[in-house]
Amino acid sequence: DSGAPTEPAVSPTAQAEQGPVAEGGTLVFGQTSGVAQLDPNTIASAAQTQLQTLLWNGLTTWAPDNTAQPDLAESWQHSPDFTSWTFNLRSGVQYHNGKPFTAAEAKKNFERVLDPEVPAQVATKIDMVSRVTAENDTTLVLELERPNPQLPAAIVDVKMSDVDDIANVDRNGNGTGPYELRAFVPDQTVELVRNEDYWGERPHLDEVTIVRYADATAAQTAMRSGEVDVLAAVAPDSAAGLATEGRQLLTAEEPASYVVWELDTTSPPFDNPVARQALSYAADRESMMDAGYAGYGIATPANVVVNPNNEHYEQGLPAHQFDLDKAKELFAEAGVTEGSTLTFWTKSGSDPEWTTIGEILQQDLAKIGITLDIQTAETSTWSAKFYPQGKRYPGTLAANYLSFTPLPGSYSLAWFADQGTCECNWSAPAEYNQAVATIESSAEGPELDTAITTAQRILNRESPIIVVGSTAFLSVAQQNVRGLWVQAEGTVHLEEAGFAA
Amino acid sequence: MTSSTSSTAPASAGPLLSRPAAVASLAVLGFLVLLAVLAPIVLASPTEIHPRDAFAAPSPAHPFGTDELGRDLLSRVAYGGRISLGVAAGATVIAMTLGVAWGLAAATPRWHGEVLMRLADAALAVPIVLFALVFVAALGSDLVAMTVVAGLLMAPLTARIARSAVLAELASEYVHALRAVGVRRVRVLFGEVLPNAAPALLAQASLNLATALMLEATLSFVGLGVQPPDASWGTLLDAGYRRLYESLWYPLLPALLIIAAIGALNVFGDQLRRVLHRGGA
Amino acid sequence: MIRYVLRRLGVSALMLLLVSILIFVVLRLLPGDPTVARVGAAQNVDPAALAALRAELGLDDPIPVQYWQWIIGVLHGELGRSYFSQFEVEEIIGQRLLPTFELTLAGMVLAVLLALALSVLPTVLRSRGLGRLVDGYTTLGMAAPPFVLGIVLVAIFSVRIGILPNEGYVAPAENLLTNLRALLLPALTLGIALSAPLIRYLRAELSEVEGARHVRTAVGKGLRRRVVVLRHILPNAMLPALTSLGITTGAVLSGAVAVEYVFRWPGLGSLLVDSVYKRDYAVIQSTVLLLAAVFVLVNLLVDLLYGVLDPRLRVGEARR
Amino acid sequence: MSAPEVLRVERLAIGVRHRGGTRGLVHGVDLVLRRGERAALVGESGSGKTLTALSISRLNPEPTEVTGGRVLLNGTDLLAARERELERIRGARLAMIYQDPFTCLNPVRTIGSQLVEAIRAHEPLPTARARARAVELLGEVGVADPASRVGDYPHQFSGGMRQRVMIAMAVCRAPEVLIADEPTTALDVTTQARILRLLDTLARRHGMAVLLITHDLAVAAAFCRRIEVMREGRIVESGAVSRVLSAPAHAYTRQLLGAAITLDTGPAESGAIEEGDPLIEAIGLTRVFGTGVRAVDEVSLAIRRGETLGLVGESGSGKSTLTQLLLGLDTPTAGRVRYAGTPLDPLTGADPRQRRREMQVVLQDPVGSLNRRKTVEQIVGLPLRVHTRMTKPARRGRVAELLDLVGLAATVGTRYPRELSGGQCQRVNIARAIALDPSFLVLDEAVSAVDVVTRARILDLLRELQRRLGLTYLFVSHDLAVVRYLAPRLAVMHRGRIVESGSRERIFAEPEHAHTRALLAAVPRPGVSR
Ligand SMILES: Nc1ncnc2c1ncn2[C@@H]1O[C@H](COP(=O)(O)OP(=O)(O)OP(=O)(O)O)[C@@H](O)[C@H]1O
Ligand SMILES: Nc1ncnc2c1ncn2[C@@H]1O[C@H](COP(=O)(O)OP(=O)(O)OP(=O)(O)O)[C@@H](O)[C@H]1O
Ligand SMILES: [Mg+2]
Ligand SMILES: [Mg+2]
Ligand code: NI
Repeated sequence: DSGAPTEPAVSPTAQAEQGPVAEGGTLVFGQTSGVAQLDPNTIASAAQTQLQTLLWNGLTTWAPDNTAQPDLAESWQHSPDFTSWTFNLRSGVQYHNGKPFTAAEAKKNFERVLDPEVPAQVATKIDMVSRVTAENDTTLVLELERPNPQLPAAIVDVKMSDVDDIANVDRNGNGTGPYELRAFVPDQTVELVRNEDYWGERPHLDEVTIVRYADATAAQTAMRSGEVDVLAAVAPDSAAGLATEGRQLLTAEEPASYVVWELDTTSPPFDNPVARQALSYAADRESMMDAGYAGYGIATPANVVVNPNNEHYEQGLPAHQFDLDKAKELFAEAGVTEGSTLTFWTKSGSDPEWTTIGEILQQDLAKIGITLDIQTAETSTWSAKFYPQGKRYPGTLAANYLSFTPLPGSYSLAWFADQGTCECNWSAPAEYNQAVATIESSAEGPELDTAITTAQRILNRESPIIVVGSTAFLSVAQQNVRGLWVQAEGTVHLEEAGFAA
Repeated sequence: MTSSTSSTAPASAGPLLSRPAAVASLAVLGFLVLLAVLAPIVLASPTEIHPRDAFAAPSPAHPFGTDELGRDLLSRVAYGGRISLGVAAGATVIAMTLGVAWGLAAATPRWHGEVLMRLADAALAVPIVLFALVFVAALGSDLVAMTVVAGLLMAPLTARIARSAVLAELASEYVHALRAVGVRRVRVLFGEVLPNAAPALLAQASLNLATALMLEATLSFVGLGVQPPDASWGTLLDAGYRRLYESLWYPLLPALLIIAAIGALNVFGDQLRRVLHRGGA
Repeated sequence: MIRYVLRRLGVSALMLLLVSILIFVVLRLLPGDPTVARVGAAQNVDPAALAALRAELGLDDPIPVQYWQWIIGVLHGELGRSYFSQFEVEEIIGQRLLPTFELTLAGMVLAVLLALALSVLPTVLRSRGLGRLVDGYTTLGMAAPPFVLGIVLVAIFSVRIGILPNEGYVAPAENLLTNLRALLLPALTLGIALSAPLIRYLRAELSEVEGARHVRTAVGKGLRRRVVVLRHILPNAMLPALTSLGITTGAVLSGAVAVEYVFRWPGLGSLLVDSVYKRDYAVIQSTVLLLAAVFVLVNLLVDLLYGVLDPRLRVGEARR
Repeated sequence: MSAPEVLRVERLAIGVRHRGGTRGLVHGVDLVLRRGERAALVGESGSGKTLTALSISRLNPEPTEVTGGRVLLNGTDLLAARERELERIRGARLAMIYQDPFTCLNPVRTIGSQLVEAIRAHEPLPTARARARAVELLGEVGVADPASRVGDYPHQFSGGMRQRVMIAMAVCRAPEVLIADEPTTALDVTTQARILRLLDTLARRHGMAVLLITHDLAVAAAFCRRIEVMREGRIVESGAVSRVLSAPAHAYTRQLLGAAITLDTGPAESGAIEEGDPLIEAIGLTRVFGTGVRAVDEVSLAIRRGETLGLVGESGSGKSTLTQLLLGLDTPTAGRVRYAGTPLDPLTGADPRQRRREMQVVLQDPVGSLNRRKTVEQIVGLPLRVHTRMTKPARRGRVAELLDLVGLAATVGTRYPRELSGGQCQRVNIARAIALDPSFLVLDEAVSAVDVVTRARILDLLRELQRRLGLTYLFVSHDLAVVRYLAPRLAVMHRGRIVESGSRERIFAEPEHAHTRALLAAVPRPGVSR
């Protein structure tokens, strides 16, 4: 079963077609998981990220090239050592409820995110912020305990909302964004209408409706019957079929998402790096990308969470090329002998690709006498097994999907470090922690490059998790949709969307 | 009197086999069972993967095409029948045993009958999907769990049907007469009423078999399926349904077999009931 | 009669109490953690924040305390707050109640109409051919899982012909016509799925009653076949079918889940499933209690109706 | 004799589908009815009378079928007619009174609505008028307080009352031909007389032809001009009543006449009555139904061991209800029952099972009392299976013996109740009741549907049993001659009360109560000397 990897039938692009855009219209955006609540700083599911740039603004925002661009902050300066940042905010901006947005408001939002009691995901990205000061209405100063040259990117996801009224955020979606909330039915629909008082360029659409389909087939049906204009996260093997009749297939320019198997590096057998390596060699990544992702993915035999197309990708990493004999040998060395059983822990009901690649591994392991017991569980049970950090799950491969920002963003590498939250419970060697600290605190330069290389080498050698491939969410838009673009971790940016004139 | 011999005993196979519908349904069921039994002898391996041949269209080598890993769909479905039919049969046995005992116990006019019935009602009042999900999460997924869960889920309804069938019989005049004759209550229940309620119960059993197949599909949908690489009709239907637009063949075969099996079961149950009914007016 | 009704009401209340305990306990025995689901399996939340969330949601209290607080709230009409959105549970349920009510009612009515028409017609016409056709319909209807049925209908009416929307609930107050158009396919799916077992039941009963002697009397009076069937066979056959309809409400509510899913119908069924996946106990327990209450009520009504419709069972008169 | 023919049955043959073929039940019956004519059809129980009657309007039950012959109603062949045409004929021109009054009414609809329906079936009368007519009809057939009972359901009516409802239903349109299948079996003599009068008036006024199926030769003689005697599916003798009854040609007819019991028949000698405590005793029994009907009102009575008590009274007077109370099958509103000195209460009784074994009953509804899904053999064998340790072959033998005792062929054992005639069902009930040699036996209209020959045989059997085993009987019947023949002591019920009781000699010679006198006066006597 070897040969050239299949080429995907339809190649995706990161941007929707260009062209004149009409004013008005309602865009229906479909996805298969629901928006459970609206608080932009304590996100409950990936589905919610669609709203981040519609209802809200941060001080900065992503540009398609993965750089942080001005948003509510018009400009910023930093001290030479990157420990003090001054953001100059726009004036005259208001929340949807009419309350003016000022630096004092921004301070409240930052402080809320940094509050250890608030489960804000973005907190870890800005945990070096030690003091937030509003110098005047338009000047916000962030002081850091560690230097962070990437701070503007790190704060993209700190969205500005009326903290004083945060208890009602699900009712009013109060932000400063181009659209405001009209109706919200948890897990079903979020209806947005144009914010006529938007401080920026006037949005094209009258309304954006985000709807949720219970299963991918129903969603596809809706796409085919034209009920929905944009469908997010379509299954890879259905992408090509859906992207016909002029429909556009979209994905990130440089995907930074990965299909991985998380391992508990504190319990046997995977407390032994040799066992982890053995597993890495046993993974037929090419076949898995073909069968599970219809060719819309890149195998990552270097076993690092870096897209091989990224400029910081270390080309010289030894590849864990599929080699069952070697895997068998390494397994034996680590005490995983013929007749052993491992567990493949995956989700039921969604992400069927994980099971597909699990079955490939199952077949291959069977050839070297190891039984792979595939167990599926619905999402909550699935996550409870290995999440949050610190759980023990011996002998288990927890299939998962990780999204990061691309290098040189430090997040993907920092996640494995001691202060990171990788559920692999890996205690990184000092050298690795050192490298991460350097990456976090250095601007562009050879120092940064070396640290990035070092971290990748250690990951490749230690294999705290198995990285099967780099893939990205695929989205499909109807032919007449314009102005969309897809961010590296998959979010579809709708803020400038409209219909072809 | 010249009146001579008369009707045959109700349960013999003769009258059943003289009904074309019964024969046809038996033939379908027989074929499905045979397919499941003979699968290992005549068909390709259901687990051998050829990722490059994924979603192949029907061909002589794969009469119904292949799945996402290039496995032969026909043999996967044939093997799936072993699991699905086994689960359905097991679940029905559980549901009937439990349900009929429950229903009979609940048919007593005393307080514990009432309590038992309310218990069944309480169980029925909670939507089946919820219980299914809860069981899924609590028990994890495997064949035995699925059989037991499906059986348990069907038991309360069976109990209610059994009870109402029994109560309807208990209300008839002949029970009155039997009580006058001095037949013990238990005897009336088991010897007279239950056999009389048999058509209703048989119909329920065939319904249960059908429901079990359906439940199997539904449970697979929420994740309590058999574990890969094995597959039941339900998991195959689920997998195929998710890839409906990639390969129409994929869901078609399991769907057809499920429908054929449930249909044949219903028809057979119906015919059986009618034959038994010959004994009554 | 009044006493009987009161007793039945008491029993029903007790039953609901039973359901509430059952569901409460079962839920807490589930693996999985609402707080984990709340923050998503995001890769970076501090376990401390999770602990804080647990405390805030009251999940640290002992189970009996949690139960007590909930049930006291229920009695006051306060069902608590979702662990996810900031909506009160009654508000969430309120959002979903009307769609489910509309769908199940339409489905039930359709099912009953279909069942009556399809079971009575072959009997009135004494047409074996038609009977076979109807049997074929029930066989298919019972054999096809609702989600398959739904998808087939959608494929035909929405994708192929494109005359009916396959989704998109609009509140009837907002636009009744759009609402009804959107209702058509899901209601039909539910109706077909439900009608099949009803027809099966009814047809069996009809053929049983057909042979009864009182039917012979009716025929002997010279009544038209239609009249004989409608007045002397159907009413007697419908009595047992009524119970099955009552029990079916449970199935309706369950069946609605699948249909709501396929047609993106914002009802209680999908709310329930989503909440289970999220372990949003606050929403699950109250929703289940509500559904159970509906079920109990419907069956109570059926029982009472049974007593009214079947004179032999009218309370206090039966010779036992 | 020049009245035109209305109904002509020619060589009517009926069979039952059986194992691919048909087995004959009725073999070529010929009948002719002229306008206004009244003919009686008598004969052996199970000889095919009911089947013949039903087949005339093509209502014969599955799986029986007409295998030959013609049925001409005013020249139209009903057997070849379209269903639509039959609908117009049935009820309007050809009506029928069915033998089994218990199951022939729709249990879930009121008496009134069923009557109204029959009235309106062929004429669009306004409902209100039809309803008024229904009440009137009920009154005509002798239902007391018809206006308030018209809304009752069948189960709230006594056996005789249901029979009368059916009669009302049949005659409401004054059909050209009325087929009455044992229309008075469940009726006391006064009501019977009233019904016969009603039929007589209708026949005269509208020229209605009546085919009366009966076991009661006296009734046949009083009401009919012609008689047909049927046996084993064939008419064995026919002719003018006077001729046939006085000079019977066929041996079977002679047998019939010989077996008839009249008020002149000498009573059977009875067994010894034990002294001491009564076997069964009722004290102040009262039963008030939910409708307010006081069916049994302060009844006290005692029956001694070995005694036969005859219970008579007009239809609806509470006889069946009283028997139910005595047997503990219904709970009294007030009063007590004691059996062999112990209170009859399921909770306190010493050994309810043993007592059940001792107390047996033949219920008035002969068909409904049999489990429709069991064969006769299973039905009769059940008490043996429950109460004895007989082996299967032994039980088989005993069942065959019992069937033979009540005059049923052993082959009946494999049949289901619906394959039996009314009288055959009744006999199955009797066989079951005596299977265990009980000590107390309640017989509620137990021999009303069998021919006189069989009846004589059963009565002999009962007497024999009593003699041998000291059995105690409560014998409920409307047939005074039979009661007189069998029961040395009688109780007369009227409106829920026992208005009179005493020895048969006294009651028949000098009845005290006006109601008793009315009863006695109404007994029909065969108006022919033999
Ligand atoms: N549905 C049936 N199937 C088979 N045999 C039947 C059926 N109905 C009646 N028979 C048989 O046909 C014969 C004639 O029955 P029918 O009811 O006409 O008798 P009958 O003369 O009315 O007797 P009785 O006086 O006891 O009512 C009987 O031997 C009976 O057992
Ligand atoms: N279940 C019931 N509900 C209401 N009224 C009833 C019920 N059963 C009997 N009755 C009434 O009680 C009275 C006595 O009925 P019962 O059956 O005892 O009469 P019976 O003497 O046996 O008459 P028959 O000789 O006609 O059988 C009747 O008026 C009847 O309508
Ligand atoms: Mg008869
Ligand atoms: Mg009576
Ligand atoms: Ni004979």
